[in-house]
Amino acid sequence: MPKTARARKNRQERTSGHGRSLDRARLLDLYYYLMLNRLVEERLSALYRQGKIQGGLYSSKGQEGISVGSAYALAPQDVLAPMIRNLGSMLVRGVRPVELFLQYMQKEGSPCKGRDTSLHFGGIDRGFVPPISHLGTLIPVMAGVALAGRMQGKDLVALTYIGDGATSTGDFHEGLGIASVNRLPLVVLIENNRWAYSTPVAAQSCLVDLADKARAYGVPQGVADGNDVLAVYEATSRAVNLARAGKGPVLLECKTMRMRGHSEHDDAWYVPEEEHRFWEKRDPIQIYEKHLLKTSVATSSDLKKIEQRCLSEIEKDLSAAESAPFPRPESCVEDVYAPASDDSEDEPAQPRRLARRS
Amino acid sequence: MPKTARARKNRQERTSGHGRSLDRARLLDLYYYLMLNRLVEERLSALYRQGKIQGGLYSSKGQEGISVGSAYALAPQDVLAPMIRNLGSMLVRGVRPVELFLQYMQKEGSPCKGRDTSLHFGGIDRGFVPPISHLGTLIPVMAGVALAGRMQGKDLVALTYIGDGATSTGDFHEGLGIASVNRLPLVVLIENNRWAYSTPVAAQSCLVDLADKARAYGVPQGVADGNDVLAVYEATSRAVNLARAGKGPVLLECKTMRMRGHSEHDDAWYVPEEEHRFWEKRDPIQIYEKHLLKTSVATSSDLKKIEQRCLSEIEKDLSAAESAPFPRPESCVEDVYAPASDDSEDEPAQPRRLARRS
Amino acid sequence: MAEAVTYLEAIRQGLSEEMERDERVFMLGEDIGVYGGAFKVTKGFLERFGKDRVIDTPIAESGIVGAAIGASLMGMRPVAEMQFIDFISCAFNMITNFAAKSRWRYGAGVPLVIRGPSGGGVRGGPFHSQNPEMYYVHTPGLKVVAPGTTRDAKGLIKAAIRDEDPVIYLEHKYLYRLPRIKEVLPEEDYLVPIGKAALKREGKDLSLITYGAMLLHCLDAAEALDKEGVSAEVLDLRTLLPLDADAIEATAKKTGKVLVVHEDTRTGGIAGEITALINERAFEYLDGPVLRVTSPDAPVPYSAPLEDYFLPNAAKVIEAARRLAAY
Amino acid sequence: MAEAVTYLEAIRQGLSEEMERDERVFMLGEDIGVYGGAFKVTKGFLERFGKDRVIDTPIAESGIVGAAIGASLMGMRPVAEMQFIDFISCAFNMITNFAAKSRWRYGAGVPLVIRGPSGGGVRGGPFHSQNPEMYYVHTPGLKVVAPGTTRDAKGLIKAAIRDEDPVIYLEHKYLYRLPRIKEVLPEEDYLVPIGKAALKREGKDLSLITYGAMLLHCLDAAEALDKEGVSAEVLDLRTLLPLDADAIEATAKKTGKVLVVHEDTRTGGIAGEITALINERAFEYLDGPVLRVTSPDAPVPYSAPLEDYFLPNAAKVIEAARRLAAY
Ligand SMILES: Cc1ncc(C[n+]2csc(CCOP(=O)(O)OP(=O)(O)O)c2C)c(N)n1
Ligand SMILES: Cc1ncc(C[n+]2csc(CCOP(=O)(O)OP(=O)(O)O)c2C)c(N)n1
Ligand SMILES: [Mg+2]
Ligand SMILES: [Mg+2]
Repeated sequence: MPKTARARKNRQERTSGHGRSLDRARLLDLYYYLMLNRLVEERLSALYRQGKIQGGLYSSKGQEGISVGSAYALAPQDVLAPMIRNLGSMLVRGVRPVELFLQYMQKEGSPCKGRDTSLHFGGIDRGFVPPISHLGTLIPVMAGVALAGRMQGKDLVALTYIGDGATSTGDFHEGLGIASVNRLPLVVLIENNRWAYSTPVAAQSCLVDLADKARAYGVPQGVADGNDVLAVYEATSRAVNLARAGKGPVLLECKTMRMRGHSEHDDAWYVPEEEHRFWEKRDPIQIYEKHLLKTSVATSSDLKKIEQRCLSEIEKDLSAAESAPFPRPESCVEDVYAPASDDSEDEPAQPRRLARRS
Repeated sequence: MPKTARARKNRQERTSGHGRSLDRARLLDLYYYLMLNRLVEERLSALYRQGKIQGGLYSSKGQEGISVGSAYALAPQDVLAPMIRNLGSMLVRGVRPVELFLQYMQKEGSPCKGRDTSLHFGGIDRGFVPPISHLGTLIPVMAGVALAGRMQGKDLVALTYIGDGATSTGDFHEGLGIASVNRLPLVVLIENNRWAYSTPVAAQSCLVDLADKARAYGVPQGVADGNDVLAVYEATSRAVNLARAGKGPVLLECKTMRMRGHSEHDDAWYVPEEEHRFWEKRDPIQIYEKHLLKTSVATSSDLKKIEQRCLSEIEKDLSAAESAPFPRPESCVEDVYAPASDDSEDEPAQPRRLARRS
Repeated sequence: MAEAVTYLEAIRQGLSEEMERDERVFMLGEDIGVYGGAFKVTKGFLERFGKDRVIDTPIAESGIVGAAIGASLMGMRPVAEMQFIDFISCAFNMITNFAAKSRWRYGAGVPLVIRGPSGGGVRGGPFHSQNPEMYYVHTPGLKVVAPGTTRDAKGLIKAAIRDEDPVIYLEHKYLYRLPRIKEVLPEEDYLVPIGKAALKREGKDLSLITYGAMLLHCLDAAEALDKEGVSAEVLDLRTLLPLDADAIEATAKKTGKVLVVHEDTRTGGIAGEITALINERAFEYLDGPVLRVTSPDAPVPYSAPLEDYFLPNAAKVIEAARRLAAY
Repeated sequence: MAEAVTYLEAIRQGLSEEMERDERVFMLGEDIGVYGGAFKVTKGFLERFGKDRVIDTPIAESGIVGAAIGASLMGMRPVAEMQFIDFISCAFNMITNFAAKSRWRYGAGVPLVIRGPSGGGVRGGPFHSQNPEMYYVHTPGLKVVAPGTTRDAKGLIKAAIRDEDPVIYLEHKYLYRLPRIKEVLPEEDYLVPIGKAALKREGKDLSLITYGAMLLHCLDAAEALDKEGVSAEVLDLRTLLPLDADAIEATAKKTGKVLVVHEDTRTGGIAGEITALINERAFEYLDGPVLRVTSPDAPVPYSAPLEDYFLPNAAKVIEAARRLAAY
């Protein structure tokens, strides 16, 4: 059958990136987002240590190439659902550091008014759907986004991420099942960072490549080097194109390593030193820096300038966030329901047509 | 990796049964159970039409070979969890027609005291675990049975069934995930009867062989002709042996066809006539009859005798059930909890050791 | 002139009128398309609205509700059917954590409807007779409706589809084709507002507060009590979340004696919440304790004599009402 | 002599003592083995009891509970950990339909314990602060316990493991390491019976009925009220299902004024059920309405000022108690 055939075709293909399709400006753009991702998170953990941030703080150190490379491969109309380690994806989609600082410092002006934690904010209007903590739930939800996009005649692709561990959830299976029989334009990117909290992937699944889970649905799959931002960009572009062409859903596994603990409180003592050392040498930012210099797309001073720009943006945004007020206490009980005025009784019975893109 | 290798090995193998391993007595035993399964169900639908049975009544017509052949492949210590179309499995495990009549006629003496419906009765003491209506739930539960059996040093295998439709449930995925990383002695038999209520398997999954779902877990799989009781017996024996040898869980797909509606009220108008006609020629009982005659294991009068025996057993059991009283109304609120005497307060604090089979 | 229709037909009319009116409305569920649904509620919809708007899904309730949530976030108005409402338990997490909390969390409303056949009385046994309302009534961000009449069934499904928040719509399968409750429905497009109870019978001695299939039994009981000289008022909640606290307060203050009747099991049932509201708002007006007639704390049994014993009925309501009246 | 231990240490002791005593007891959950659990409740268990009895599972709550059910049917005594109790919602169907109903359906008891950190006060936000008790209190066949003291934490986990029915054990993460509630525990093997409330403070003017982390606030409130000349009695429910209706009735009859305090949200919270029980059993004894202090009907907010506003505390209890006392 064609689908399985296609799955086989895509099966072994390991992508290594060259970025031929990207001009200099965009190549440097990628570097900017990688660096901003890294530096914002470093600042967030500093704030955590200072006690200015409470609760869970999840680092994507070592995985920035996946967030940035994949989000960069999307078209403007596409919808992205980040997980808690996809701060970089949100930056690419236009989130500014100030929002992240406000959010983590639980301030009034934060995107979710101080109500929810970490990266749990956003909205379709900005091109993304935020997660809830319950892992796996985004797969069916993004299948629904893809379904609606098709009904509305938008030719959008829905992209979401899932950890190696979360591929064990029932929702992963139910979501891919529904997406596969409806051939929905959905790309599910498995961020295999070898660990689910303290649980190694071998205790999570008997598979070597989690991308093989695609074989249960007869859908295309791919495997990419998650520490090579260009490889991720290209693999995602291919997956997105397949999905847009009605050959989806597509399962793309990006192999990487979680370089810090599960969250700030966790020093990851359970991770073997050799494993950590091995991956330290494969830092996605250093790898990409070398590539930019080797291909003389940029000089080290170009790159320093970008780093400086990130740092100053962070300073500016952080002080803005620090001086921002906390939310009104009583505001926490607002917005549980739509304001009565929006309610059915008042809605006119006029026929509603779908707004289709011409 | 070995597991995937094994999965590949088992992958294409289509079993066709010869029953060489079975002596005459056991071959006729199989015929008896097939016939009893068919005739009990025919009687149940007659009772339904007479209004003596209310609620759901699910026929396994055309699928008897799967229930009987698979249950017959188990060792006494193995645990079986039937689904609602596995009446034949329960007969093989010792359930008598009278219990089924009492159960469906909601009588006092019914195995579940008239509280629950259809085949929702049984117990570990009798070697099986009954389902709840919520599809998929038996997969994790039977994984737990297999896990406990291993802890207790029993070398048992847990076998359960799941429909083509129910393989879409999240519990199917979560159960196989836990079973696979723990290498549990579990056999999951997918009873692919081409339909889930009115939904054809093509609307349920993009796969040609649902056994391919094993590839998502790196576990062995097999495919067998579900209308050939000996093929089912042999495929199940192989799967059970693999599982017992610690190479499980095993996913075994048996291809068949649901020859009646989803339940008695459904005339299955949505099933194409040709499809129905094609499968009518493949009735598992007729196929097996031919085999027994051709191999001169039995004469047609031998088989007639067996059929007569089934009919008289059914008559006897049915009249017993019909004359049985209905349950005491107030009994429906009993047994929600264990009697207080069993409760913690009274339980001695003596150390408890696991009863292991020597 | 128009003829009387069944409760089930009223739901079907409401659904199809909203699909006609609003292209954003679509349906998804198991066997709802080709087959028209296990109870035939969506019979003919596939032919009428096409397979893009009447979607047969795999067996995956959490996936179905998740997909409905995603489509809703995109501006659609999904209506998800649970083949039996008992299976909504498989989507519990999606409903209570994703759908219910999105608006509060970051301002994204999730208008969608989850509907399905609930309740007992048809020998369905423990997994085809459930009344899951309280699991959702206890979840802020959701709305829960449970019509007890044909007119309300249509008006509430239309209101639910137009609502800006997620609504659990509980249709009682015992009422689906009950001849007794057939009604001639208004010609025009009408809604029954969510959050408003309805006084289905005026009385002065005591109040029966109920909903769903129990409404019939309460009306029968009120009729019988009347002959005994006890004038019972019957308040049909219709919406369980948000509760119409004003209507509950009003009837409690009027009669001073309240009996809550629900088919759902007793402990943690909605009678408790209503009793608390009355305590807070009308304590001084009470001439007797707020009593309740409910199913006992057990699963719903299959066998006829058991289920008949298990479910509340007019006789049980009358008996309790007499005790209360005599108080 | 023995030293005072934390609430968390008491749970750990209870778990390991039962594992020592009974080989049928084993644990399964996410990160409970090598890591010792997200809150370190099972720290050292893997080394002590081996990997066959301390099982790290994939991320699959429904699978975990399902496997626990199967093992229980085989005669084992599984204890399943939810990393945060918020994730129990993913196992809702397994718990309420498979575990809760098996004994009633065909006589197969399913003794197992599902435990995990519940409650707010630690800036966990809407998905790491939930109080899911009512979803299970409304499910016949389950038992639900929620210890508020260190002594009860140990006695109840041991009783839960020895119970013949499925028990949801809610451990409040705010209490885990709270120095204030450290206690010296009895040397001997003791149980706290499931289904029995405890009078944690005697009083005569009014009764505070509560459980879990709210117990502390109620005791503080009672202390303060005492200085105002209001003598408040504090009843700690400890078990939420089955409720100790006799103890509730007794305190209601004794003081005639009851204030129910729970951290769970208001509508459909257990205060309603308690109010109904008091109405049925002690109506004539009431000198005022049964009032409630609870969290408002919203998810649990993350930001400090929001969560502080959201959660009940001594001040709110005192304010409501004054109103009730003045009644
Ligand atoms: C349904 C559910 N169960 C448990 C958790 C608790 N939890 C949060 S993150 C995590 C590990 C996730 O691992 P993985 O999916 O690999 O993502 P990663 O953290 O590695 O990015 C767990 C168990 C959860 N959030 N949701
Ligand atoms: C979780 C859940 N969802 C929906 C149903 C309703 N239902 C009962 S049987 C059935 C079809 C099952 O099809 P399949 O799994 O192929 O088994 P078959 O009936 O063909 O033996 C459905 C949808 C259910 N029982 N459980
Ligand atoms: Mg991971
Ligand atoms: Mg089928």
